[in-house]
Amino acid sequence: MKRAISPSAAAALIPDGATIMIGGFMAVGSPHRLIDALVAADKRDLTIIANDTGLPGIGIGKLIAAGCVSRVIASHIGLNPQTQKAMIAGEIAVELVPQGTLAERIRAAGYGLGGVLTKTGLGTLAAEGQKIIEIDGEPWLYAPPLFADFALVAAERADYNGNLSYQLTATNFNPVMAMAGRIVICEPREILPIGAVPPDSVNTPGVLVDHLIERAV
Amino acid sequence: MKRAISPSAAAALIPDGATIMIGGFMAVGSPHRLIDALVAADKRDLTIIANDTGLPGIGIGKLIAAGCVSRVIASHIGLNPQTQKAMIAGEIAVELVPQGTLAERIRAAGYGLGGVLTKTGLGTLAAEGQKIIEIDGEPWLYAPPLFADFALVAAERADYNGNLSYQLTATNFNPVMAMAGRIVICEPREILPIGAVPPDSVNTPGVLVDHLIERAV
Amino acid sequence: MKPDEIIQRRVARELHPGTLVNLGIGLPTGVSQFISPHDGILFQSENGIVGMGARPPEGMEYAQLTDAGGSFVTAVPGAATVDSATSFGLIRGGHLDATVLGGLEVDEQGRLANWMVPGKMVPGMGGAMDLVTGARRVIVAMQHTARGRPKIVPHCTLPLTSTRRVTLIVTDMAVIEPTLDGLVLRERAPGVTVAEILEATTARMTVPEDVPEMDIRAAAG
Amino acid sequence: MKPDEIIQRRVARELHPGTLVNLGIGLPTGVSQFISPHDGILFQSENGIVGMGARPPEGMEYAQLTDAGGSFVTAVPGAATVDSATSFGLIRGGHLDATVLGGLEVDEQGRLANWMVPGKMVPGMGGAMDLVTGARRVIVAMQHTARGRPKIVPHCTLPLTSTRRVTLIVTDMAVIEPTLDGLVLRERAPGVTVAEILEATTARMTVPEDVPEMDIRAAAG
Repeated sequence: MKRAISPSAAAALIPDGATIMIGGFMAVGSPHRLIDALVAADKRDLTIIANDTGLPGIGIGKLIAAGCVSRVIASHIGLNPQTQKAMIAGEIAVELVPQGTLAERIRAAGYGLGGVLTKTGLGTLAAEGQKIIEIDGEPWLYAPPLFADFALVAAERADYNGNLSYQLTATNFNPVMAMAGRIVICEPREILPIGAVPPDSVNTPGVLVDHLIERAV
Repeated sequence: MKRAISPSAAAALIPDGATIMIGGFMAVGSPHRLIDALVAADKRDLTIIANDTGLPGIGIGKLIAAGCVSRVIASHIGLNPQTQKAMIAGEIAVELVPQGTLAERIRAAGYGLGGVLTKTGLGTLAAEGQKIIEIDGEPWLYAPPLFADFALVAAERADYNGNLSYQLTATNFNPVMAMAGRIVICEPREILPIGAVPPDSVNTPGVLVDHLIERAV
Repeated sequence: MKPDEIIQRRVARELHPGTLVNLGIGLPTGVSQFISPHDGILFQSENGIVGMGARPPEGMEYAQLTDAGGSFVTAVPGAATVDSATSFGLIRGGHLDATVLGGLEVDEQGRLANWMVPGKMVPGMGGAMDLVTGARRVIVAMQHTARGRPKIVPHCTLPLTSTRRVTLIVTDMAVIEPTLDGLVLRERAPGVTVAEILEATTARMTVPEDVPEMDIRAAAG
Repeated sequence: MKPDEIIQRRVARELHPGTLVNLGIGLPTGVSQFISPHDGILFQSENGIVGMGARPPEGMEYAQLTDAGGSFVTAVPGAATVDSATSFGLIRGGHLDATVLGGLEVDEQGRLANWMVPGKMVPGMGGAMDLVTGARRVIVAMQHTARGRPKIVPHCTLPLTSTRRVTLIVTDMAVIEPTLDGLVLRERAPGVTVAEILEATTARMTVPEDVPEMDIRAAAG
């Protein structure tokens, strides 16, 4: 059983310099109150692993705008000119990864796999400096697992075991990140008593979740 | 939209010598009416990819007993002495694969990956003749994707788009197989009108399913 | 008819009933308006929906149902939502019949560049590399030229999205098929001559004897 | 007390409240009866359930809720069901705190053989290799000897399940910890002497000055 904690108590667990996965896709399905708490706690030097950096001042964009972030691993930063500007100014290091490869690299970390073998990116800039592995004479691009100190995920519903269910396109990267983060913190929209969620409605088993964020008042 | 067909019509699609993935775990969550139809059609020389071969005369065990199978790729045949006997007699070739690796190899085929890098089996008989890939000086066992001509899966519920939902421990290998089979045939317990299943209740998107088996009378 | 509409109408005719299709943001998104709902074509958005529907009416948006650009969408009857890993499993595992994408350049080998202009635009590849590498068919939908500059070129000068040869190029002037033997001019846009197309193209291109006019009627329902 | 019960009671004390544990078929399964439900320990069955409960009463079985041996089970409040890929992701990704497995042999390097007897029993490894390789802690729960023949041996003669050193060996005679420097005798079963343990063991083993008796009381709830 897990007691729910406040966003600021959760933020206090996360040190400057941490590597953090954050769920969401263009700020849809991101843990917004946790992000606010990280900004309020004035975190520094974070590495963010996420699909994108949201929009200026929205979702992960808030962390970018507040100067909390020194490194980003993402598939897309196009809708946040602040990230692009900070990258060009050398303030934020950005590693761009094809979106499908990003999802599989995160999954590989959570599932104990040695990495990902993919055709995506072969012969392009995404393969530069990367390892090519030949299998039966065919080249595959190798991409290593992506680990993180913390995974901050958002869910539609949790129970106090930490079992999570997601909704519609707010699902996106949250399930793979909940498998991959060393410490997993979830911000659900609501928390139900244990036993109120049927086993087949659970998308992420509660054993993966270390902390739940209490419901917004 | 997909019209549901009879088990025998589905069996008629499958030629002798085909490679077939069959969902289920100790016959729980297997497509039983499809298996019966394959036996009734007296199929020969099938390669079966499945977690196990069921029990004697139960689930995939029916195909073994009827002499339909010449090759098995599975994690476990211990509860079906007929399979073990046929293996020792040289009538059925059996490739044993660790269960987690089996699931990932099937998934890799369905997800377009070049294979699986795992620690499971390293230094054991399961690694004999297999490729070892070193990443940063660390050895990983490489296991190739597992493809199949057909995947025969069982589901609790389908809609006429082919969207599938599974139930409890009858889920097991069915979702990864539904991604991996070139032709996917599903035997659901019931088929609902399109629109009656909410998007979040779908475990396997209908685009993956080629044929639905009509409801039992 | 606007150039974009010509392209969208022609691309719509390439989509097969009952299949899964991914439309890129921008011009490709507009292809959906020329598809009959009776065709049973399902649109995927890579953020995790199979069976994406049109933008909802004002006031009926829902924050947790969006497309890959973050815009509000609806779900058609029989839609399914999936996580990002499965969404890209559909794309990379060959389960997507077609992707329709915009382009910055396509070259004589049929290779597409559409994700980056070094020093100018570095948005990230998002799902573009996965789509071009993994979809069964890749249809490039773009203007034939950009401010008068040809976009179908001998060799891409911009970073490639994939080394894979795309299936078809549909522009406001022509339909061009990249083959093992190079580009082949298949169709002309209404009122456009072969000479005009060649004038606006720097890539070498085979021109068959007969280059019919594009059919841009709505696809049969 | 029966030998199996000694083993099961002692293993039960190794399990940490609030964690995920996988119990192998047979003797290990019986460990669950000595766990307090208040500990919040969740049992996983690798066929796809987190939070497996006891066998249901006669007549209340359900065909689609079974354990990895195909036996009927129940689900505890707060259980979750997953597919095989995710179930093994939990195992292989280090999310399982402990697995308790039977053994045929364990050797001085702490390596377990438990899946095959060449020429005799070739059932397949099922999930055993994944469990021994991936669980955070591997507890071997077995009789100390098989028909008088020692099972804790200098070097496994049977095919290994994994080259990984197991965490703890619990038998009806002793608790033994495999370390980098070899096996260490940690505890004696009630009424069993160190000399008897050494007599029944062919593997070399370090014997500390103090080898206390096992605690086989029920774990605190």
